[in-house]
Amino acid sequence: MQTEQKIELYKALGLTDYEYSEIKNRLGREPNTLETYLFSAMWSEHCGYMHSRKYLSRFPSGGAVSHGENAGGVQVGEHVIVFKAESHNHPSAVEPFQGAATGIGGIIRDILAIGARPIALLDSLKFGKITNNFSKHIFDGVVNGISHYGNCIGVPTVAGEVSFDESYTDSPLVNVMAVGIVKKDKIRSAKAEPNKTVIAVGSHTGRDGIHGASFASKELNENSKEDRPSVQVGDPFIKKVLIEATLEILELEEVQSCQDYGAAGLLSSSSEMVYKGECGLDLYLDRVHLREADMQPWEIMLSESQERMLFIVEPNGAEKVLNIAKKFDIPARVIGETTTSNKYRLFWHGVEVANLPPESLAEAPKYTLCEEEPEYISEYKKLNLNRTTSIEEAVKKIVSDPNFASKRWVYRQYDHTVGTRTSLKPGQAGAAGIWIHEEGGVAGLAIDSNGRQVFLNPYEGARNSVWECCRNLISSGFKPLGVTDCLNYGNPEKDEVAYQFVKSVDGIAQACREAEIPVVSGNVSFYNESPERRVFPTPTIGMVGYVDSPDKLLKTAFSTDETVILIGKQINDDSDIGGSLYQRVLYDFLGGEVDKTDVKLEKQLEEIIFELRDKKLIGGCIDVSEGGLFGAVFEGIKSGNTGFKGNLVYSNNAEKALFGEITGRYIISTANSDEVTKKLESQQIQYKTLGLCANKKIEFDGYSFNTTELYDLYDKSIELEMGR
Amino acid sequence: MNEEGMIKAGVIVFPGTNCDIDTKRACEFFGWETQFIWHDEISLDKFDVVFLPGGFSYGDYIRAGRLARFSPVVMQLNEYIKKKRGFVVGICNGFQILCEAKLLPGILSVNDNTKFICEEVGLLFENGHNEGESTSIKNREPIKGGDCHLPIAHGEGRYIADENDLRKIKLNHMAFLTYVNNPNGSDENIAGLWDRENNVIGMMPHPERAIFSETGNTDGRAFFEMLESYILSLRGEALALTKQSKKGN
Amino acid sequence: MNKYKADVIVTLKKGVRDPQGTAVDTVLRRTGLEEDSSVKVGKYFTLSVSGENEAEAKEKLNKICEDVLSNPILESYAIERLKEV
Amino acid sequence: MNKYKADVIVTLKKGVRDPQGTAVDTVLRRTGLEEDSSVKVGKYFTLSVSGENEAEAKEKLNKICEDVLSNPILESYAIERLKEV
Ligand SMILES: Nc1ncnc2c1ncn2[C@@H]1O[C@H](COP(=O)(O)OP(=O)(O)O)[C@@H](O)[C@H]1O
Ligand SMILES: [Mg+2]
Repeated sequence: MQTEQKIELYKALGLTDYEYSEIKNRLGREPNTLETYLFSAMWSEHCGYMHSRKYLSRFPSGGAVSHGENAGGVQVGEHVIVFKAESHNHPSAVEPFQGAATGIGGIIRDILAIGARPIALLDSLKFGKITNNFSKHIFDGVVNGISHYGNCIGVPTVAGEVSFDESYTDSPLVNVMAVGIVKKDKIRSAKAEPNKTVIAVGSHTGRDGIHGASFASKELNENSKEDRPSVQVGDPFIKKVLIEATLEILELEEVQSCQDYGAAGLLSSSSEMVYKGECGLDLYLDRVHLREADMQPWEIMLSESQERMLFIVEPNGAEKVLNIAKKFDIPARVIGETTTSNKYRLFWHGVEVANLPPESLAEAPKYTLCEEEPEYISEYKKLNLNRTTSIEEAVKKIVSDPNFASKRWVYRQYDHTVGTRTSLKPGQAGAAGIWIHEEGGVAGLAIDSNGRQVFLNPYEGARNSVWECCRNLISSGFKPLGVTDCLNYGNPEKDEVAYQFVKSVDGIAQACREAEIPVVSGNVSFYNESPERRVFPTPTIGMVGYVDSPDKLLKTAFSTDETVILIGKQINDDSDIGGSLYQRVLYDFLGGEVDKTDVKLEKQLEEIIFELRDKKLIGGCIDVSEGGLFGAVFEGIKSGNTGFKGNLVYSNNAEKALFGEITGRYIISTANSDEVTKKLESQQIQYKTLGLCANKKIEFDGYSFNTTELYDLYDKSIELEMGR
Repeated sequence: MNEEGMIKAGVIVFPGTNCDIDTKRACEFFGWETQFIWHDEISLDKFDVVFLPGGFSYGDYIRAGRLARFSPVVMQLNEYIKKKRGFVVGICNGFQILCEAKLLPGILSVNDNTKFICEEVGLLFENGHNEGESTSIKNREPIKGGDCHLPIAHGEGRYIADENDLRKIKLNHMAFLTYVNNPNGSDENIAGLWDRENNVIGMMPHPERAIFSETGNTDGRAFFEMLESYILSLRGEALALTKQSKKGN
Repeated sequence: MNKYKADVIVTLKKGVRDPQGTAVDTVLRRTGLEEDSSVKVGKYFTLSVSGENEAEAKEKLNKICEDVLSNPILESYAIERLKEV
Repeated sequence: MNKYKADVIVTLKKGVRDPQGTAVDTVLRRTGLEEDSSVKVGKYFTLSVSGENEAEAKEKLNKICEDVLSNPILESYAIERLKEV
């Protein structure tokens, strides 16, 4: 009877037979009920990274904060810019407002745990078609949730991306990235040392977000009559206070390390700390401050209640920590101590209820994934697009497509100026600029992804995503320094997804090596699929760059009378343009081969852009991405509120020439075209003079558009769908 | 300016305030000696100007500014104002608190579009005086409409007042800051109020975010410069007053 | 001292514009759920207070409503279901 | 078609964290207005719907409550004072 129940339990909690026998092997005994809960949480994909860990080690490491910490960072003078991206896809699909809000809360805690003050947020959002009512509801709720939480804690949301595609209808993606700053010598490690006091600071622990576990327990435990919601509810007000309290606590010499409560709450934060520190821990669960008195040990361990931090402190510093918490009116309790025992032990009213080696929890099994190329890859490659639309119609459809159109409706809801650091605001440049006044320069922040390209060619598509993000930074004047990623895929147990994942990891790793930038942090989200639909494999790339002076920033805006020049590759009849947005928008078509990044060219382009910038020869600058050549010129002149007269069609297929997407292209505007072209020629860099900025009209190759009409379509498209 | 002559600014910090650091940095840009005041403190006398900065005091739960007005320091503001010790400036959430505490007339409610709005807006900035008021700073030209752009960032910024209050506002030239293109549905385009009698100022836009050229906008300097000259003239008046009363003795 | 529990409803005064209500109206119309819903949005609280008797509790509640839960310029409140617990 | 009017009260389910309520509790305690108020904050709507009869109106209201006015995962709702107007 006993064993039968236990079998039921581990299965209900999502552990496989193999995993359960592995647990028994490691312990040399059967785990008790509580321990089974603990393993089920730590050995879940979310905490254990079982399907991905093996592959993530392929990323080039580096940066100023080592791997294994809560977030990574790059050094700028005496400071480190710390950053990390994270997904909150599944919670946002269920409760978009709280899901997105607590996503922000979670990523902020990671930055805070290093000891850094959070200074910026970015978001990468993917939804089903905007015309779909369900997608609209999720979109509205997610933006509202980010706005509510980010604005309240006073961290500006300065950049992001939003796309709409059918593939994300059932599984919207909500990826957020946080950036913080800390003096290098103030960085705190997440490693615990023995014989220290463990203090829990922050909100009361409640029954929020006890994921699979609570679900399983419903079937098992007849006593649980109430249907308890597993959605976490955030409190940005308490978070803001917790940020200030944490930064003050971390100023104390006696504080040795700090960890945030992420997925699997107290369990993962405490066990990882002692695992990394190679020591032991005794936790007294009855001392944890609870929101509901009747909570059980497993609930206390697995609760994902928001706004909590864990501190490891010299015993004589505990009082100081408690006093700071008191000043801020935040509950805090001493809940245990670290030991030299290498045992992770839990006590409940004086009784030992769990006793495990920390590494047994922390080192979840690593799985090897199938890497065989799925059939769809070669099939899609062969597909050809044979239809065309009138250019007039195509242009209007592209500028009003919500993927291309202005995202003002979104970023107007985000406080993007709080903190008085925002040097480049949303809509002004390819990347956001955050003034690092401590060092005198500006950090560039960008986040980018391209699910369509990665779907068609996981390796090259992912590699392109990294380079695209680099171009976002470079076109704004920043030198790329480091990468964070958020890898969103379907079910990795399916071969097709496994292939997409492994190949795109390789693509990212390769691109980072080529660009000589480390991957300092990241996050993986699997199972983004429903029986009907699976998301495009979507690795989101977050990047941080730097420039030493605000005078060296570049903006998108082109000005009247400036010459518009394309620098880099040109589309011809043979160019691979698979995954281009226009094909999807105009024809619902996805197929063909994606273009491959030419590393040598990219580096040349970076150099020349910076050289032209330093010589003050650039008016506006933009990299060519979604929307192609036309899209880039349009954004440049729209941003500068001017017009354009010239030529854009340089191949037989006008649509392809105008909207096709390939790598390695920038467009600049300049008041000194002679000097610029001389420079480009002397360095043998491909370029093409496209035309001139002129008022009121957009005229190219015999086509003519009224700017007022197009600008209006571009500005109002999302607003019209969503309401003011 | 010598140490003593330095303007002393206090920046009140409530739980949930998030523009405290920005406001302090702005004050320091003008060379003011600036200190944070934790909301539990009650001594304000040493400050020439007390800021209630932006943010979400007490999460702005129930209504923006409603819960913060019970903080000891807000209770103390009445005293500070009565004594005419100096200026009280509420920015964004600070403006909301001042209205909730009835230190300024009217109230701020949810934006017309029900959404948070963050953007730069054009403003009319009137450095006017009551007729007949002795104007010690005549040399300061008011910045004319549209010239002044400041960031706004609020969800509850729609200014509402009843007819009586609106009449009073007009009569006393209180609406020193008005929107060129009303973003939130405020009555009479009101973006900021100035109770000249009591030296209380409240405004939704954020001048403290528009000080440094590194962030692309320095229009907020005009507000701080104006404040500085008023503080100095208030000091002059106070000085004259003490001299007079000494003479009287 | 006894403990009393009550519900408080806070609504916008007549004549005050209700953008949140209008926003819900728009959603209901857009989704085809209702053409003409005239939604008004208010707040709902449950809370408990201590007091010697019901009158005292009521007085305390009135103060809490006026000072904290509503703003008299904009909103009116009603105390309902006051009872000892 | 007749027109019906109703009030809707939306409250958080048991066990769901109520940050607003907690903040009000803190303020009431600090100001000495009430030591232990256990405030819960909900939403209150009045709205009207059209329908052939009360049952139809009720059904419509239920749908509106579930889809728009509340999130069934976190909140429960109650329809009150439903009547023809
Ligand atoms: N979800 C978002 N949050 C904040 N800003 C956003 C978001 N989506 C887009 N933006 C901003 O809107 C501007 C245009 O976005 P997008 O069209 O995706 O840029 P690009 O095409 O240059 O990559 C950028 O400044 C971007 O940071
Ligand atoms: Mg774009």
